[in-house]
Amino acid sequence: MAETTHGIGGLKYDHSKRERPQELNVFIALILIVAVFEGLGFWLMGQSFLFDSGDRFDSIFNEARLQIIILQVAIIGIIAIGVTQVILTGGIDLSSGSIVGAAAMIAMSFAQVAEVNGFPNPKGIFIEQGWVDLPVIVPIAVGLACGVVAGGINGALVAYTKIPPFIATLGMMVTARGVAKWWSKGQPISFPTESYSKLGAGMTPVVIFLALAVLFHLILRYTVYGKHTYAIGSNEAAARMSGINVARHKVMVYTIAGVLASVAAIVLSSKNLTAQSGMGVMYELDAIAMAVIGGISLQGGRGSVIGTVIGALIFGVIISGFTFLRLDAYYQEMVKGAIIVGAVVLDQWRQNKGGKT
Amino acid sequence: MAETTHGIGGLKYDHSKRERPQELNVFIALILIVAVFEGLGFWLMGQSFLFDSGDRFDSIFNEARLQIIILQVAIIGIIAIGVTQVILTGGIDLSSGSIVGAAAMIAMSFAQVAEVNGFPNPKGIFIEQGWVDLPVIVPIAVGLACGVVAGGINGALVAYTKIPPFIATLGMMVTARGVAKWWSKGQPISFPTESYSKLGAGMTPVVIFLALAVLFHLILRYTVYGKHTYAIGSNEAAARMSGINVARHKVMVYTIAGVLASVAAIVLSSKNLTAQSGMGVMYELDAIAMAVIGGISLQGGRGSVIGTVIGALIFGVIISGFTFLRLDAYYQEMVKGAIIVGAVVLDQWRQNKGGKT
Amino acid sequence: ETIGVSMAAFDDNFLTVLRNGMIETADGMDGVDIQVEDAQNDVARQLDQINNFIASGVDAIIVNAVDTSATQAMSAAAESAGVPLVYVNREPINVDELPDNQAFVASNEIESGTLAAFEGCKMLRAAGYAGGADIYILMGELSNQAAVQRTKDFHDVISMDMCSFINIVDEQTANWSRDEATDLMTNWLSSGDEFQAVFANNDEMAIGAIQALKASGVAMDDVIVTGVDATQDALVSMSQGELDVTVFQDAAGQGTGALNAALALAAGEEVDQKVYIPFILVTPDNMGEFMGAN
Amino acid sequence: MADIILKTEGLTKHYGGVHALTNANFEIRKGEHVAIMGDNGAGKSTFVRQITAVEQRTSGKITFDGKEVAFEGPLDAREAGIETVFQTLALADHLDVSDNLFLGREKILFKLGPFSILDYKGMREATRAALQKTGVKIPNFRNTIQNMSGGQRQCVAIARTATFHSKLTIMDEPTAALGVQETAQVENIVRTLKEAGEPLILISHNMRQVMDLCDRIVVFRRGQIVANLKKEETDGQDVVAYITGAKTQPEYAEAAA
Amino acid sequence: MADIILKTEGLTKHYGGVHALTNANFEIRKGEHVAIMGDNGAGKSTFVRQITAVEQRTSGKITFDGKEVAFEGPLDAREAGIETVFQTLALADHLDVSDNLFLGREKILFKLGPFSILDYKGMREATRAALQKTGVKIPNFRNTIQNMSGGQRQCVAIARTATFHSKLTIMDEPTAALGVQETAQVENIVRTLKEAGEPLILISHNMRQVMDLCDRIVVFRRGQIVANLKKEETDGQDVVAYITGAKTQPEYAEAAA
Ligand SMILES: Nc1ncnc2c1ncn2[C@@H]1O[C@H](COP(=O)(O)OP(=O)(O)OP(=O)(O)O)[C@@H](O)[C@H]1O
Ligand SMILES: Nc1ncnc2c1ncn2[C@@H]1O[C@H](COP(=O)(O)OP(=O)(O)OP(=O)(O)O)[C@@H](O)[C@H]1O
Ligand SMILES: OC[C@H]1O[C@@H](O)[C@H](O)[C@@H](O)[C@H]1O
Ligand SMILES: [Mg+2]
Ligand SMILES: [Mg+2]
Repeated sequence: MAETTHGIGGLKYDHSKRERPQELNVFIALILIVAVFEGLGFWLMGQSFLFDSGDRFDSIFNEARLQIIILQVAIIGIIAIGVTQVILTGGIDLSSGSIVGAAAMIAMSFAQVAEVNGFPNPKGIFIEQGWVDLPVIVPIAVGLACGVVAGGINGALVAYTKIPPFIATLGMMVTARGVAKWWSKGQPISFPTESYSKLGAGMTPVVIFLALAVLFHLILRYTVYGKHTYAIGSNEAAARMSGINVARHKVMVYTIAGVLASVAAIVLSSKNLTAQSGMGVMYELDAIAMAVIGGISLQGGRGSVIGTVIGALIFGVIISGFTFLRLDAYYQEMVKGAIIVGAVVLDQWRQNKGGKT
Repeated sequence: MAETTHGIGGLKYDHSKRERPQELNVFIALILIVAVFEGLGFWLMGQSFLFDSGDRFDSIFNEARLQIIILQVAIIGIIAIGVTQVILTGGIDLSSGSIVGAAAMIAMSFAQVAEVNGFPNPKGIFIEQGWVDLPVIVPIAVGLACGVVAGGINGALVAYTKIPPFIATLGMMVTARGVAKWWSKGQPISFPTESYSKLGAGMTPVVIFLALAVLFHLILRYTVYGKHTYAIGSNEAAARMSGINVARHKVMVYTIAGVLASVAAIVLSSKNLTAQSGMGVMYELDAIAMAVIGGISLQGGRGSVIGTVIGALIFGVIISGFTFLRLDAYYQEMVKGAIIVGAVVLDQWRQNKGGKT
Repeated sequence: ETIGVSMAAFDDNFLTVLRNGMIETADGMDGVDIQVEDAQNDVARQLDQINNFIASGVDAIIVNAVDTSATQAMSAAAESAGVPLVYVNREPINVDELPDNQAFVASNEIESGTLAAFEGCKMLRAAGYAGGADIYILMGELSNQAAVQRTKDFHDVISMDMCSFINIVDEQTANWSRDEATDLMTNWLSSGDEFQAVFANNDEMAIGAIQALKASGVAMDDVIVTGVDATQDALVSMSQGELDVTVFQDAAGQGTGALNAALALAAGEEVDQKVYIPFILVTPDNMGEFMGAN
Repeated sequence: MADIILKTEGLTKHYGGVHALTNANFEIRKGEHVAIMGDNGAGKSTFVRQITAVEQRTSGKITFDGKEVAFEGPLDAREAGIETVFQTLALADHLDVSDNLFLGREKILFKLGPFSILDYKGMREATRAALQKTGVKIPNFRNTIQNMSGGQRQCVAIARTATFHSKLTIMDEPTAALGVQETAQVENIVRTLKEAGEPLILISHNMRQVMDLCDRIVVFRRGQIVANLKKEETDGQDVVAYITGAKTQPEYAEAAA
Repeated sequence: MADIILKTEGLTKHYGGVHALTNANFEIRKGEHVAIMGDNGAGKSTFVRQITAVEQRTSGKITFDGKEVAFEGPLDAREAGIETVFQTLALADHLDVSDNLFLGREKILFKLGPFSILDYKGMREATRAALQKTGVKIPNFRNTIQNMSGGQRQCVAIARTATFHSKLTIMDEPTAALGVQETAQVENIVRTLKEAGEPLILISHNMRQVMDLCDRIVVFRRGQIVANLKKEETDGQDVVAYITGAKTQPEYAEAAA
């Protein structure tokens, strides 16, 4: 037993019994879930979940499955990175899904081609104004601006009017969805330029997701912004008394979350080659669930982006696993609810066990 | 200045400057919103919002409007009474809308008539089993049982596994919606017995809503159950150390919320003479918004059912007001979001002003 | 054979009939396995479901598109994986450029709204309102193309000379829902304005309006109500003299047709790449034919 | 030994790698008042939390009132007869004084299970009497706890404990935030308990107070008990020597090595 | 009078109907150490919260360092040079000691606006030094505040204040939860401030401490100042008489009527 007395004087402290990092627990949950699907796969389908059983791929893995597992959560994952930060401050963001809808509609309307098959773009929004075939930077800038505005309003409401984030962002959820429907009177917007189409093509969403995850992981860990985010979530009054400009910081955090939602909107509309006013409905709940499954405490102050990424992967595995097992769609939802709960319970349980010795 | 020293020894205490009860602030917000619609009505429509301008009624009021204002929020209002209690304990319930869906489907399938227009009920679920034309107590009991089960599971998860209520009830939200879709494979269930049809007919939903509101107002105020609900929301650790059985109490609160959601389901399906698996989508958010607009603190421990009733009325006024002004559907949502936020901001602001002197 | 099916939504009445028709047909066939997924009205989820089907190695895919403008990406995904694809019920935007092993069995939404509104217009004339009639329009979910299209159809009909006597008092959304339509109608009634007809984007909302009208004591003979879908509830309502017009779309027929096309493509056979299933106008005169259909 | 009300044997608590409490053997007789002293972080509150089952102990045995006990939570401990003033006070911020005083054992007008009707009037009167004992000044009697000063809160917590009879009372630094007068009042309450023969464990950093009120002093250091001193056989300087580590009683020498 | 660092005139705070602080006229010179004493609920912490702008005052005037000030919040007060140990400590529970010590004024490796890179190593070393001064024992240095004992927390809060130079230091009952040794250490810190000529307002219920450390004692009663006593001209009993209301200085007689 490696017992040692540490710190300044004081009690015995046994290094070997340090608490396991939260993320490890979540990771173990992920592995467990994969193992279950792998087992069920052999038992029920006579087929491997993650490995190449039909010899369809060059490697030993079912590459198509590995790709779709992460691809299908990459976009909500991008949102979850922002939501993670909001939750870390002790807040919540219910508006992300609607921001996706609004930003997708608006960005896409600046990304349209003039002609489709030689005819004028049948879905063209700004054909009359001649705002077609614009350089890709225009829709990107417009889309991000939507995120800045919506997120900024969220932040300002939370920071300056002191209303609960739940309500501020619920209001934005309703309003932004209204904007999405109003923008083109409910008509979907399609036929983007080739350069815009590339933003969400193939595995690009995954690359963007992971790059943003790494970036924000580093920011939260090593910068003043990160430290203050945790401090506010841990004890807002203390943060204020310590001289942190809490209001300004919150505006920043909600704005970043808004921007990440609009990044998701751009990638999503590009991936689907269309924008639709119903896009992103309920994404906020999935994003929050990913964060919480990943160990972010809804009280604020605890968790990390790595956890959120693992939380997203758990979602991806579940969705793919269900299709793989050909689980009836009716049962999918019922079971999905149970798994969300189960993953968090498992995590909670491992944590308690770790804490107790 | 009526200054008096109160309590046991101590400071000067000025009775006249006591804090205004929260509910009064919310009520003022309600009046303000009505006044705005009244004003806009005269200005834009040349018509009164609440008063009888066309001489169509016996009283000075537009009775039809007064009725619909409360009728259209009565059902979500019933849910909000339960949600209020959950929020008072510091929790949240995202599952109410889905419980409505599941309970409506299940209850309605036990409330069907054998024959429609002389033909066997085309939507009959239990025709083969002969479970048709059952006494109304059967679907009511079955419906309430759904609420007990779903709410009980919510409560048990929150109380015993210690996972955040947001996640426990999010899981139930997904699962119960799955149950609603699976129950009749997505088929709507229609043609209820006459006795069942009466449960939601005319102004019955309003009567049920108000009766439940009064009942739970009294319970929260004058019983041990109520005191413990507030205590848990105020400081859960303290409640536990004071010897309150926090876990058992939470199970009770979530179960009551589940039951109230299933009451809403019965009334709703009766009112519409049909049950559909998509019923109740997003009701949870409206119910939460009603409670918060009514002054229930999302931190727990503060607020009352009276506030929630006023919050519901604010919703009702907004919806009716929009239709009255013939506001374009596209703008309705945008404005609705803003009004939700505005009502809470107003309330917050009045409260601060009151507290400051 | 394994067929993967992605439906736009499970809690949609009409699509449920279509889906169940398809499942029944498949159950009756030997060696056909179908796996039906619920896209929950999310375009992105639908695309992911298609990719999941591909990862699981299905033999063909059937898609009931959430958003008919989002079909390009789906066609591309299936094509590059070499999996046959059939669109059902909603016409894909890339219908003219479908690859060889893709097809569609769908209906043209322009018909549904037009048939209903035009019949409503004729009935109003017949009732002697050619000098002017006031109507309300109940719209479906504003993010849904059927709603947007049908509303547009209504407007197009009303802008025709023959129907230009019709004046729209107000149009609002009730999100396809009977409950919301009931409340909305009651709100309209509370303002006391006279009107002669209600045009609804679907039957559920039409029934909601009827329930509100009945509750406030309006005689159903005095108001013309139109819907779309020809659901059981709607036909019963029509038989009771409440609903005046609806439009039938052969749900089960579409489902079966799509399944057959998918199986044929999976077997490498040639199929018709475009199959249009027409809408049929339903009035009290011919409603008997549709009982028990949808 | 029937007159031992509480006894712990080998009581131990680890938080992850932190050995907050190691092998504590402690006993207190009926009617006896025992003080626990020790530096900050010495494990005093941890000891209290194990006895009252606010946390579950890592190992060790607890005997209360003659029976070995394994309380599931503070509710059990209280029902068994242990009243505690916790260092963190355990008050519900949004409730008023009388609500807090009676939290978990409300006076009832009419029994109806969980929906029993509260006897507000009875509770309010009892509260007034209880507070008078502590001598605290509270300007607005219906004020919620969140609006009270640190000392006012502490008095509410103490009044709560003193209002109900118990087999053992534990107070964790009850006068830390109190003013001169209020401290005197609370010390009076403690003397009343002594006269009534009710046993007490008092955690305090105040040497004068401990010497005034207690029969015996147990010293904690670095998570371990290092001394057990009769009041008559020790004095302030001696106790400080044990606290700081200058001295250790021979019977505890091994532990503190 | 250029050597007055802080002066309040008619400072008043009402909470709804509660007159927590009425018409407080107070001043402190550079280098001076002033104690504030008074019963629980007398308004001492309220006084501190008005000066540091944690709350906005109802009325009155505050002059700091020669200028009339109207701080918007505690950030302003700190930037103007007032360091405070609040009674409620103001620590972030999920952060560790060094994070808390430097909260709001982190050491920076590389400046990038809000995204400036933290100098963890530098902060950790400085923390070790600062804690040594308070003499507190903390077994695991990376432990988060939530896992610390009451006294450990208080030491972290004090270390924070003592680490940064300031024009005025305010401590609200800093040693309330501290053990014998830790109290002695904190009193040493206060003496160091005195030697360095830094002024201090010390709120304490501990008469010995106040007499040891301060030049002057201001007594609060029922929200009002009732006495302003030079240490040399008073003694413990005298102060207690003012606290309890047995005595009131003639110049404050009207106020306390
Ligand atoms: N949950 C926890 N996790 C890790 N360490 C903990 C936890 N709770 C307490 N500790 C540590 O255990 C030790 C004992 O703490 P305890 O609160 O018992 O001290 P104490 O003697 O009551 O001190 P004080 O006089 O300051 O109140 C401290 O070093 C503290 O940091
Ligand atoms: N937010 C508030 N609302 C209403 N009353 C308040 C509020 N804050 C403080 N008070 C009251 O003001 C009075 C003064 O409180 P304060 O905290 O200043 O006392 P104190 O002198 O610091 O006491 P202690 O020595 O116990 O810390 C108390 O009676 C308290 O109940
Ligand atoms: O997408 C939802 C809608 O789909 C339509 O086809 C149907 O007619 C409507 O009733 C509604 O269900
Ligand atoms: Mg302690
Ligand atoms: Mg104080």
